[in-house]
Amino acid sequence: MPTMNIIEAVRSALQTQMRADPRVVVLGEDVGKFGGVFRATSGLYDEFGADRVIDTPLAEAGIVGTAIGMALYGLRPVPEIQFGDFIYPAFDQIVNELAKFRYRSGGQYPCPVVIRTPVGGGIRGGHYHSQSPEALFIHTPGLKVVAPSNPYDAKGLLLAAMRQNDPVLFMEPKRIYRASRGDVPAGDYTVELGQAAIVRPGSQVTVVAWSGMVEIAEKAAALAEQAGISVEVIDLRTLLPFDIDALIASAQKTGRVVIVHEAPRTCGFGAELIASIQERAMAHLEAPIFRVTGFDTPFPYSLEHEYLPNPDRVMTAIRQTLEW
Amino acid sequence: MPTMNIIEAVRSALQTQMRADPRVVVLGEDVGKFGGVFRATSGLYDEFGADRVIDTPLAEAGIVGTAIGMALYGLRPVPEIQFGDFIYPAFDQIVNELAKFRYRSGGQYPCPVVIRTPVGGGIRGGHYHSQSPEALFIHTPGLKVVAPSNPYDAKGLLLAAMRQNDPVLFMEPKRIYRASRGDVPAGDYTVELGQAAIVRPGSQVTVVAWSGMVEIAEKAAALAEQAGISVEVIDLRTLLPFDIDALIASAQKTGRVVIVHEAPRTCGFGAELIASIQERAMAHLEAPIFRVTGFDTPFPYSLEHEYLPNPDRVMTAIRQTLEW
Amino acid sequence: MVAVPASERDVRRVLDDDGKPLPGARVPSIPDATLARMFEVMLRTRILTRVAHEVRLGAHLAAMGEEATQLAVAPLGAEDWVFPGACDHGAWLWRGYTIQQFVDQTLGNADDPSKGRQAPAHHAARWLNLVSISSPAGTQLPQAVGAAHAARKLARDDVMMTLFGEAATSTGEFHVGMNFAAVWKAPCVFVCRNSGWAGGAQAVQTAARTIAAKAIGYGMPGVRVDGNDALAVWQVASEAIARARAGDGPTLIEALTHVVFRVPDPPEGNSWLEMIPTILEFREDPSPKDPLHRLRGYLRHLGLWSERWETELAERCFDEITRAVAAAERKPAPATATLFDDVYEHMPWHLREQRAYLEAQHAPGSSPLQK
Amino acid sequence: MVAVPASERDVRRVLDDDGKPLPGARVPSIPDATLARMFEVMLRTRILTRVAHEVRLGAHLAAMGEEATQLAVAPLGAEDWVFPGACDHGAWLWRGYTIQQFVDQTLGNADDPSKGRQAPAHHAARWLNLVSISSPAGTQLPQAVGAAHAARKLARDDVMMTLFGEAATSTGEFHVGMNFAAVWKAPCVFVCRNSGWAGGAQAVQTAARTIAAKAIGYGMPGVRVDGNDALAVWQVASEAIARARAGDGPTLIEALTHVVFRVPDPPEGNSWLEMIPTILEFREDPSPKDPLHRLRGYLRHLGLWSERWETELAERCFDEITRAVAAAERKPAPATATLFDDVYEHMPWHLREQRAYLEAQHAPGSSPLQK
Ligand SMILES: Cc1ncc(C[n+]2csc(CCOP(=O)(O)OP(=O)(O)O)c2C)c(N)n1
Ligand SMILES: Cc1ncc(C[n+]2csc(CCOP(=O)(O)OP(=O)(O)O)c2C)c(N)n1
Ligand SMILES: [Mg+2]
Ligand SMILES: [Mg+2]
Repeated sequence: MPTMNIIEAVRSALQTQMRADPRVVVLGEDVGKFGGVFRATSGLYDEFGADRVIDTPLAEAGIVGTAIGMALYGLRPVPEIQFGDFIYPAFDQIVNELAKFRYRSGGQYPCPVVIRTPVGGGIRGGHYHSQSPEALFIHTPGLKVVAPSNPYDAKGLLLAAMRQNDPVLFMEPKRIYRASRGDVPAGDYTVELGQAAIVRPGSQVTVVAWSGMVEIAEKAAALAEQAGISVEVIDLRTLLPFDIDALIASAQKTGRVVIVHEAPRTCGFGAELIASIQERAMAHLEAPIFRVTGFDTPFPYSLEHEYLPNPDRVMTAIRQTLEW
Repeated sequence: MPTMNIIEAVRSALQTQMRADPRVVVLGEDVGKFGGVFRATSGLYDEFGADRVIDTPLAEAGIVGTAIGMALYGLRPVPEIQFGDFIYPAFDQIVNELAKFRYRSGGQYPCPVVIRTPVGGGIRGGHYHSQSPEALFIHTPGLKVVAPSNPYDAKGLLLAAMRQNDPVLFMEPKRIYRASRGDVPAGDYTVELGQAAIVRPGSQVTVVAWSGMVEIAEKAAALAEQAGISVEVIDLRTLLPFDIDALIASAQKTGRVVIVHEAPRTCGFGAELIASIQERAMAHLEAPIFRVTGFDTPFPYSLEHEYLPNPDRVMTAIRQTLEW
Repeated sequence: MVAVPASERDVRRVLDDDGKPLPGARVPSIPDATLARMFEVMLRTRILTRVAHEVRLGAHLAAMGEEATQLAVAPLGAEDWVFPGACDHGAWLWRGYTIQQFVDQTLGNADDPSKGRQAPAHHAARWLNLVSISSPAGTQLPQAVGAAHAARKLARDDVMMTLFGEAATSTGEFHVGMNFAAVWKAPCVFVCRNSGWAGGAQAVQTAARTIAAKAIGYGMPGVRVDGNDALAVWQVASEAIARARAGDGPTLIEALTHVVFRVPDPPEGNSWLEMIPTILEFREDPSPKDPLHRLRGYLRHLGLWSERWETELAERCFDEITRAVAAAERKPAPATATLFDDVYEHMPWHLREQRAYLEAQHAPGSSPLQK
Repeated sequence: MVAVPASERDVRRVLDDDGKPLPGARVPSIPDATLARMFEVMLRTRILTRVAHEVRLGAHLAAMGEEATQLAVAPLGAEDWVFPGACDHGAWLWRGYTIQQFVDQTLGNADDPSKGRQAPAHHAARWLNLVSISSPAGTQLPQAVGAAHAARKLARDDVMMTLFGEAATSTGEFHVGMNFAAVWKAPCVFVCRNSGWAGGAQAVQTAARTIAAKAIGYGMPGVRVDGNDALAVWQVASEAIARARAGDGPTLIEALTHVVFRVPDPPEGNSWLEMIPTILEFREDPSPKDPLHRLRGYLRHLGLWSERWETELAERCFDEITRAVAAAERKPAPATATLFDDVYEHMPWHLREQRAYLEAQHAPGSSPLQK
């Protein structure tokens, strides 16, 4: 089986699906000849031509707005937004249009658009190349939100996303775009949306993470092991709809849960997970559910490593929940 | 003391502050001669003229973007967005610009803009005249979010918002714009930001609400009283930063909490309140914290009263937390 | 290659104020039956808009007077798509959306093709290639462009048309839609109804002398047309559609319309059935710009019109509305459980859970007070 | 009243390729000292941009060649405000932002006027009326318009200027900014650097023949200028500033620039101090469009230039950069606790709590493993 990094896995998914389904088109700023700012679409222009790998002017509202029209008409567009931080000019098209088309038309107009965008910090990108805006979209009924943490899932989830009929926001962890490598089948496979993965089984504390934070959670779990603590790490993979069964099963088993995310704490997705878990598993909880998150500041530049959750902080929270 | 409804109270706050501070200007679609779609600015044009009550073309990004420039230069703009549902074209200006100006410039460029917008459903407005998007802005560091539930608070909070130096999203409960009436001082006063109000003291269950849902919470509390249950109702008033002390004090007293909001449940602000309360008051909680919220669908039309939280549903949750 | 009118006064007209062809005007050759149908749809649109206005449902008054402009869709084929604005009722009626469907949507009952999901005037008809409407101004423009580009990518020769008011030209969506269309040479026709009226007020939207001039900045032809002149609208729309279909790219049409009835807002609580008879007298626009007056004149000129024919059309329309409203009011609201349908293709767990909760709340004896 | 160039070829020039005044050109009268300072700032901008590029910090290569265009700010007064794009370093240097401040910001150390909050090239200097830069393209346009409108409301005669690349004209923000400016007749000058280059690629941004033509759609004058000709830029900017100051409203300036150095991206990990000496040889642009070459020619023509003077300027600049980098590298990063400052004027409880948490995490002996 070939080894790929996340960029290669994404590209392989796009290529696989473009070969399988002539309705799939890719569009965005510089996705064509240039191959995309992170090279995720490199090679696609040569293989599929300008008709299916479409450069656009600089306008995210135009990218998503036209993708909606393409989907209504029968294509399967996969727009790229260069950075998650630049998705806001398209916010109205995503939240008021894309997410609501099926519902508002009584099911007449499904709108299968898969928006790909890199998210997360740690690349010295400052405010505008580092944000993790998942919570905004998880709060938007009608969207699905997917956030892989590794190459295998990136390819399998992207293929699954492109084959179902609802709009998806597909967030890619840019800090580990190249650093995360693993075995990825060259051919076709999917990873079902809505299913979490237990990336490390354990018995005493559950740590829930996604995207770039799964790696941090795993490192913390390894630290914990050295300290004799057995930690279960759940990679949520799909954030909306999220895998409530996996969460509840683990919470009931361990009774102690820590959530890790990069986005600011207040009203982040961690809050929803806490709310959902305590509603259903309160009787099993031995301690409050703690969060290790980005702080409630704009994403900083010089102090980004002070800002970002790290294994030490997760370990502190693990201890806190055990000592509570 | 005169009696006012919420529209009149908002207008009175604007007029009071425009008289007190020549830097205050109002801008938006039809806020001038026409007096605003809900008449909140009616009369201001006649009193303060076109220089301070400024009609704009139809473009929310322009309204907020120019308001930012006005604030940087030294004015105190109070833009109106006709409906909260139409705020998304300005999302980038709010989230990436307004909220970050002070921080990104190292404190050099404060940006005191108070954005007023009506929110909430129940007026047969369908998807685009009913939304409650507070969670999106509470998740945005750098903003403050205020959501009054009655005329007295509307005027006092708006005056306070216009006198501090951070950007504020001021959300007005449109369903009860006219229905909610009360005594409001004609003159000057403020209601401090960040302070909740206990609108009904009680001992057995805490119900937390804001904006149009405070009325529902109070009705539920009245129902509960008939059933012999003592409910404390907290009107949060400021959603960011929210009054954690008031919440924790009440949760510790009652041990049982219900949160009510109109916005969709998943990743709504209710989740944050649950997360924050259980982190700090877990030992006092006798039951999970339940939510009574809008559903995770786009805001509907024909079935809006099925969608909206009502006193019965709150009462069910109150019972549930007591019986848990 | 970019054509724009030389001056503000360069406005395409075919008919004079009374519907006679202007001297020297090229008159489009439209079959008699089509002309008659245009008049009928314009009349029905007028009546429907007015009645809906009087009961405060689903139409702003501003749309009255725009009936000829809405028929910019008339020269399209059935395979072509339309992305309408919020009050282009004529476009719907022209394409075969029925008065019953109109009323069912307005009342949001179980027979509404959109299942009661949206506020009045926000129709959707996939079977007619009429795209679901939203309220935020201008959002349909880039969508129409995307569909147009898709048609070309799929080697079909369908054309997309989108309609919008002049205030929508102030939005960012107008800009990105126009720009993408021109860069992609998308087969898309942009129809701006310029009434000088935006919502409840007459806000200044632009300092440009014309809306059509905006086309220049995109490298797209822009044309101005008298929006009260159904033949002129037909003509410029036909030309733009032909250009688009031939692969020559998009066109911006600025149709000058006017606001017909300066009547006050009706009181709340008017009922459909009461209002219908009282509307008859308002049918006529007092201004010489009335698009119905002009087309009537032209039909008369061709010998296609009679008083009696129009009276019959109007009466049939009132009759249809009366029957539609009576039927619609007997129809139930959509079932409560349908609240959760169509958010996704397949209902995820959290919506199933919420549906179960709602059903339990509505179950008899479920009131928490009775426990 | 709307003036736009008659054709693409209608581009304002004052100097020929070698810096001699073109026959018949009106030459703006600029004091000798100002001309010398313009050359100095352009040279320093070139060097700084190039060095920063070689160490992969804070500049894209695309900005090299745009030095004369960035000096569109030169005719402004100190009270006027500038809303720059992301790589208008010349505008900063012209107004008095120092190389030390530039380097401190680039490295994000404790002396950065913005406290290390933003990525390189995202400066802010309130004391110079230079507004904080963000990355999202075009957002500064409506902001500049708002400030301009505010100046008029406050009866001050300050003018706002905003700079941006041609790709930014594709954004919705460009549209709403231009439109509000024209409707309000705001004293705002829009300077578009049209390099045909957007980020790493040459995407087609528009089908219009010129960017200046976009002004027509807003009812605003648009002018084209050779962006490599510092005198022509000065001239059109002066005219636009004068118009704005006189209350005659905004202007769109399209400055045609070009991308100077087609050198490959440098490897990661180049260090400032190593790179500085090796840059000297790249100072010159091989193309006849080089704005430095042209202004040098003009200065020589006036007897204001000598080889030695320029060498001294360049050496002084390298020297300053060297010292600034050496000093900057010795400066500490901003203190950890400052992470939480300036989110709000007064720190709310949740940020105080988070700051305390972070300080506890960083306290000696706080590692969770040691417990
Ligand atoms: C983005 C957005 N902001 C505000 C509104 C509120 N609004 C509804 S209609 C209207 C005026 C529209 O005028 P125009 O585009 O000329 O259309 P017309 O009413 O003339 O058909 C406004 C501002 C809206 N629909 N969308
Ligand atoms: C809204 C937005 N989307 C995407 C980007 C990513 N991006 C950075 S620079 C750039 C190209 C900008 O080109 P241009 O405006 O011509 O400026 P230049 O680089 O030539 O100065 C892009 C697309 C951005 N900055 N903002
Ligand atoms: Mg209009
Ligand atoms: Mg450029």
